Amino acid sequence: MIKKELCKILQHKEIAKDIYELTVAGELVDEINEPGQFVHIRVTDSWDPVLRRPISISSYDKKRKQLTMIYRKDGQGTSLLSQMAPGMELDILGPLGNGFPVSEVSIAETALLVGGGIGVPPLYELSNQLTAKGVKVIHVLGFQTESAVFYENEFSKNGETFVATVDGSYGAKGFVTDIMKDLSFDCIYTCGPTPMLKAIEQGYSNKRLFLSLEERMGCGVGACFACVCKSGEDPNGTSYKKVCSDGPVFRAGEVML
Amino acid sequence: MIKKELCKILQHKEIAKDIYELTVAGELVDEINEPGQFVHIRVTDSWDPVLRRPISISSYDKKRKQLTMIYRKDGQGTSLLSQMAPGMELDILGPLGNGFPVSEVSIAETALLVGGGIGVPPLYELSNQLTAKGVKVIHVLGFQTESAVFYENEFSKNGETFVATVDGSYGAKGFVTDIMKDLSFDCIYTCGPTPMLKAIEQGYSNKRLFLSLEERMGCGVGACFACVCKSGEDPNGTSYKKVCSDGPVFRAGEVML
Amino acid sequence: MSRLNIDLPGLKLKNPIMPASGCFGFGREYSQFYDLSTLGAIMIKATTTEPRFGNPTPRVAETRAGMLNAIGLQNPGLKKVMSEELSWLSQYDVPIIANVAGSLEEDYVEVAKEISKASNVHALELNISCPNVKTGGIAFGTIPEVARDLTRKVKEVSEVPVYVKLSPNVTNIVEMAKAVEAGGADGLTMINTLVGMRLDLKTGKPILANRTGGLSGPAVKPVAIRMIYEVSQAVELPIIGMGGVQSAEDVIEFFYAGASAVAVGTANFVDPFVCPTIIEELPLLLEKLGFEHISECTGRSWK
Amino acid sequence: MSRLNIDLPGLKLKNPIMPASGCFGFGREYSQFYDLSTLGAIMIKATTTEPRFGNPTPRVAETRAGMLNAIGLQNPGLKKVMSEELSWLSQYDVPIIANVAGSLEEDYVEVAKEISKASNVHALELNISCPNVKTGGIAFGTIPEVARDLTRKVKEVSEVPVYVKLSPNVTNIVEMAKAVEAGGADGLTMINTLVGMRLDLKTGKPILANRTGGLSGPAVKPVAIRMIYEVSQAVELPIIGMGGVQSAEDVIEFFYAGASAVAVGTANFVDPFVCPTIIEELPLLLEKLGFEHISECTGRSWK
Ligand SMILES: Cc1cc2nc3c(=O)[nH]c(=O)nc-3n(C[C@H](O)[C@H](O)[C@H](O)COP(=O)(O)OP(=O)(O)OC[C@H]3O[C@@H](n4cnc5c(N)ncnc54)[C@H](O)[C@@H]3O)c2cc1C
Ligand SMILES: Cc1cc2nc3c(=O)[nH]c(=O)nc-3n(C[C@H](O)[C@H](O)[C@H](O)COP(=O)(O)OP(=O)(O)OC[C@H]3O[C@@H](n4cnc5c(N)ncnc54)[C@H](O)[C@@H]3O)c2cc1C
Ligand SMILES: Cc1cc2nc3c(=O)[nH]c(=O)nc-3n(C[C@H](O)[C@H](O)[C@H](O)COP(=O)(O)O)c2cc1C
Ligand SMILES: Cc1cc2nc3c(=O)[nH]c(=O)nc-3n(C[C@H](O)[C@H](O)[C@H](O)COP(=O)(O)O)c2cc1C
Ligand code: FES
Ligand code: FES
Repeated sequence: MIKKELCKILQHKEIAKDIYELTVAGELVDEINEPGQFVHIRVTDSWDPVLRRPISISSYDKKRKQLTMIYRKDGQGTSLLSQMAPGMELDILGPLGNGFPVSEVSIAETALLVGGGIGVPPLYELSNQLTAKGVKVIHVLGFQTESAVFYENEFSKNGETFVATVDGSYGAKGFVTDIMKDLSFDCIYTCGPTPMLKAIEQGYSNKRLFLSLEERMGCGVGACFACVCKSGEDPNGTSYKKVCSDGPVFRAGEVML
Repeated sequence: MIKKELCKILQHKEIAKDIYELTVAGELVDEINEPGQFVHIRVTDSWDPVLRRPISISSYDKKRKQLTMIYRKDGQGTSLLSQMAPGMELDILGPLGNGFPVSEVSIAETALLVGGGIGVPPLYELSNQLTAKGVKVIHVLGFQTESAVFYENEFSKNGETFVATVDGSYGAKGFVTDIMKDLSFDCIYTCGPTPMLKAIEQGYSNKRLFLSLEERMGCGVGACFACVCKSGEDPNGTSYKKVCSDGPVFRAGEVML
Repeated sequence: MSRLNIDLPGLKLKNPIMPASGCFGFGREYSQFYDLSTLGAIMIKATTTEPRFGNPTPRVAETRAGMLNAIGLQNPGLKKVMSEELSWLSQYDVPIIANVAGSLEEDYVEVAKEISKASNVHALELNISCPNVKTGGIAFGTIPEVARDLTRKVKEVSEVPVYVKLSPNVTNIVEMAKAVEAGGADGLTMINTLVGMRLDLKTGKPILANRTGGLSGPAVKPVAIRMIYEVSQAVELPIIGMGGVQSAEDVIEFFYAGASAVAVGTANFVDPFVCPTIIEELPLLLEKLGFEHISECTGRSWK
Repeated sequence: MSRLNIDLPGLKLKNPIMPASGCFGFGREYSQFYDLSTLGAIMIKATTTEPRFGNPTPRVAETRAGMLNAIGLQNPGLKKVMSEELSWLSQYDVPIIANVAGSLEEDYVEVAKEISKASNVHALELNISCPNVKTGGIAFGTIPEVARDLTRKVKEVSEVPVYVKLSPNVTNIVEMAKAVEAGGADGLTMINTLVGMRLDLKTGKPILANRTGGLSGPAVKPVAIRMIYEVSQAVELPIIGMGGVQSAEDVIEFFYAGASAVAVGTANFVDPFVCPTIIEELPLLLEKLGFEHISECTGRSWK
């Protein structure tokens, strides 16, 4: 069930340039059922800005009722968010949407987790859960530049972790797809900018592939039709999927990217 | 000269129900030249609300470069203001307008200071300056109810102080004008709701009388013509005074109330 | 004794609060949060004869104290709305106001005729003001004679009272209101969104794929209040007001302006509980302001 | 090399930033804060033939991300504006755009004829869009033929180029723009304020003594951008854009939409230094966005 709750901020810190890690406590953690779900955050009590901000859950702890998010301070909303201090309360709506299906890969198999920039966070809980289950995980993380890199150590604890930066200032120079070419795996889970998702969908049509999408949102719960994609089977028709409530994670081909 | 400055909040506390005392430090204190001037405060970085809020200077200390304001938490703007903590910076435009002329009363004379509700604060600095000069001061302070009373002790240190509450829960029951009837004095300085100012102007046309007005403001500096009153001499004509830059303090008769 | 019940043509409302069309889907999503029977009514998403996918994305953009949308009347079409959505909604004790849209007069007439037969549809809301479709929509909502004739044709076939939703994107809103009154409208709903646009700083291009979109939210409230104030004095029709409503205080302001009920749009996205919260707070606010019943507030600004 | 200089009919601007009419008086107050010669131009307060007191107070009310004003064209009248204000302003190296208002055609013509003779008045801004006066103002700004004819008459007597200030309170802004182009306008300024209203929760009455007022500030920016986008594609005239500008980023957005210069209104009240701050920040922002000159931004959204 989706809850709207004032969650207490437990921890809030900058972990890379303009990248913040935010941990809150709340009952709504009980309702999370998959890695890759997200929450919708109200960043102000006033009406500027009006809309909530969708942020993925990067990890959670059901026992402690805590969840962690990682976000990039970018525009007005995330700048306001970055100013909130531990102890303050944050108006959170969630958990929302459907996440990555952990059950789609079995113990003997290898899962490849591919994240681009601010698409990296939701893969962290997924990596933890796959690892806990006994699946072998390999991570490929792409960033713009060295100062934007985060969580390399955390991922490394679960499995092999490759980092690429667009400008080559850290790890391999280039895109995640350059690194993927040389790896072998059974199943891909990915989240990142649309061009990256498209390249992966085109290059790996033969693999089990799950993609997490971003779209500008209104309600976040399926009511406003802001975040609609065309269905994969019916590209010229009227059938559709909503990123917020049917996604954000879809099986390759399910929606038109 | 009017300055726009980020002033550090030194102290901020609730001194009566919904009445806050706020002390800030800033270079603009140098520019204050009379009790009864005001500042124009931006209460948020966002655009909701858009406009600044005019608040009187209730006292100041040139040596320490500090100024104190007293305001009632009322609507959106003052509610936002009330949430600001010491250490934070406040965007203040000021000092603005012309205050109470201290020179209008001489040492041998008695000045009556009459304040209603949130019109009380600017009289405090005036009381201090008149007292320092050797003028005898009497204060009549009107409030809605007991819980709204503030600064009685502070004023009492300078001179006799009468308090009236509308509901009679503290001091005399009734209006400031009821108390004024029995007092003798040479000059009146007053600030409060317009009906109170009107009653005083009508009842004491024979006295030297200075009134501080309130009007909804835009710019606060004389440019937008939001806060205009008709001139007293020309009630049907086009001549006018601006509360923000010609006032807020006027001599009785100077403007139409 | 309720302070909130309001009777309008076709609508016996237990309270005058309802979600605005397009901001509440067909109710399914918000039924996760609270019992829909709490609501005064529900204005369902615009329905057209055939299913529509609507506009490409991005379909929303944010502005100061407001948002732009260009959904483009996406909906599953008349048949599915009737068979799947309205029948699902019939489990709740809440009157439905069906928002009717189209590209041609015939489309409106067809949808109105059929959808007004649904047992829980107690009124129609004629959407002649959608700014986000190429044909139809706002085109009908800016020319008085066209609006009047369409209203008349729809009235001829509808089995329930017809409310016409006015566009604020006109020089003279009173003239539009009078025209649809002359066409036989039973009530008005206003305002739909103001046409607006936002450009991306980096690309220079519009953020919305549709380029322009409809502005809603607190930013437009002063325009809504002004138009309801003007129209309520000029016509005899009851008005369901909307445009930036976020709180019980806003609801009272719309009543003062001349509304007899109020719809809440954008605010649902910010707080899914906004409608039941307002319904709960209204009696207390009325008490504080000294009103026995909310109907006393209607038109107080000019009465 | 400047990235900011812009040439428009009658106006050689060192930069395209100017305070909007009515939001800067005649400059005296803001000259306390900075050297007015920094500005690209100054649009002075509306001037009428005779002195006007304007409307009773309250004259302003606040709304979400916006404000309403109903000043009512208070000004000291043509003679005093010329003898006291314009002559005082002539100490600064800054072109003045004189905002011309009136109740009758003759009033506009008289003011235009005289004020255009002042040596520092380099252009007129014909205010046919003030929503806060009973006669004149907006009445001229909503009927295309009336606006065209007035423009023509003013052009006949003006010694400097004439810009016409368009009202956003119309169904079809392009039609209005084309009409004043046909009347011989040299440029457009847009938008004036949207008509809005706010009611007091306690009394139920309008907060503004004039009841309705003009909505300005960030809330209206999306409407301004949309209208400039539409008009700039339909006419050949240069546009001075305004409506909610607060920052250098906003200025660029107005240029993208189709403006060639930008005026700042309400933001002056919030930050008296907003104009010089924007002027200072613009070159850096242009650099960041990869433009050599601000003129490259004009109309990028549709070019
Ligand atoms: C399902 C989902 C999960 C996300 N998870 C994360 C995450 O874990 N960490 C993170 O940093 N970011 C995440 N994002 C992107 C994040 O929502 C945007 O970066 C953020 O909303 C930008 O807000 P802003 O106020 O800083 O920017 P502004 O530019 O001021 O935002 C203006 C408007 O555009 C919307 N917007 C801007 N960029 C995006 C975008 N990329 N996607 C969707 N809407 C956008 C905003 O929500 C807002 O409505 C996620 C987005 C979605 C849809
Ligand atoms: C010269 C001057 C000095 C003042 N000094 C003080 C003071 O020392 N202490 C104090 O508590 N108050 C003072 N006020 C009144 C104070 O400015 C208002 O109470 C305050 O602006 C209300 O803001 P809000 O956001 O809480 O209320 P809201 O109702 O949200 O305000 C909405 C709008 O109305 C304006 N407004 C509301 N009430 C008033 C009012 N009474 N006068 C002018 N504008 C108003 C606001 O500025 C704002 O633009 C003074 C006003 C003036 C003009
Ligand atoms: C996302 C969205 C979709 C909308 N869809 C419709 C619609 O299908 N039919 C309609 O008549 N109005 C539609 N509207 C307009 C609203 O019903 C309402 O008139 C407007 O948003 C003003 O109210 P608000 O400010 O409370 O949102 C839509 C508004 C939004 C924000
Ligand atoms: C207080 C005030 C007074 C105004 N007076 C005038 C005026 O005299 N003449 C005019 O053409 N526009 C007038 N305007 C409109 C502005 O010039 C401008 O078009 C409008 O406010 C939009 O810009 P903004 O959002 O930056 O304020 C006035 C606006 C305000 C807020
Ligand atoms: S964001 Fe509203 S339907 Fe997805
Ligand atoms: S507030 Fe602008 S002139 Fe006084």
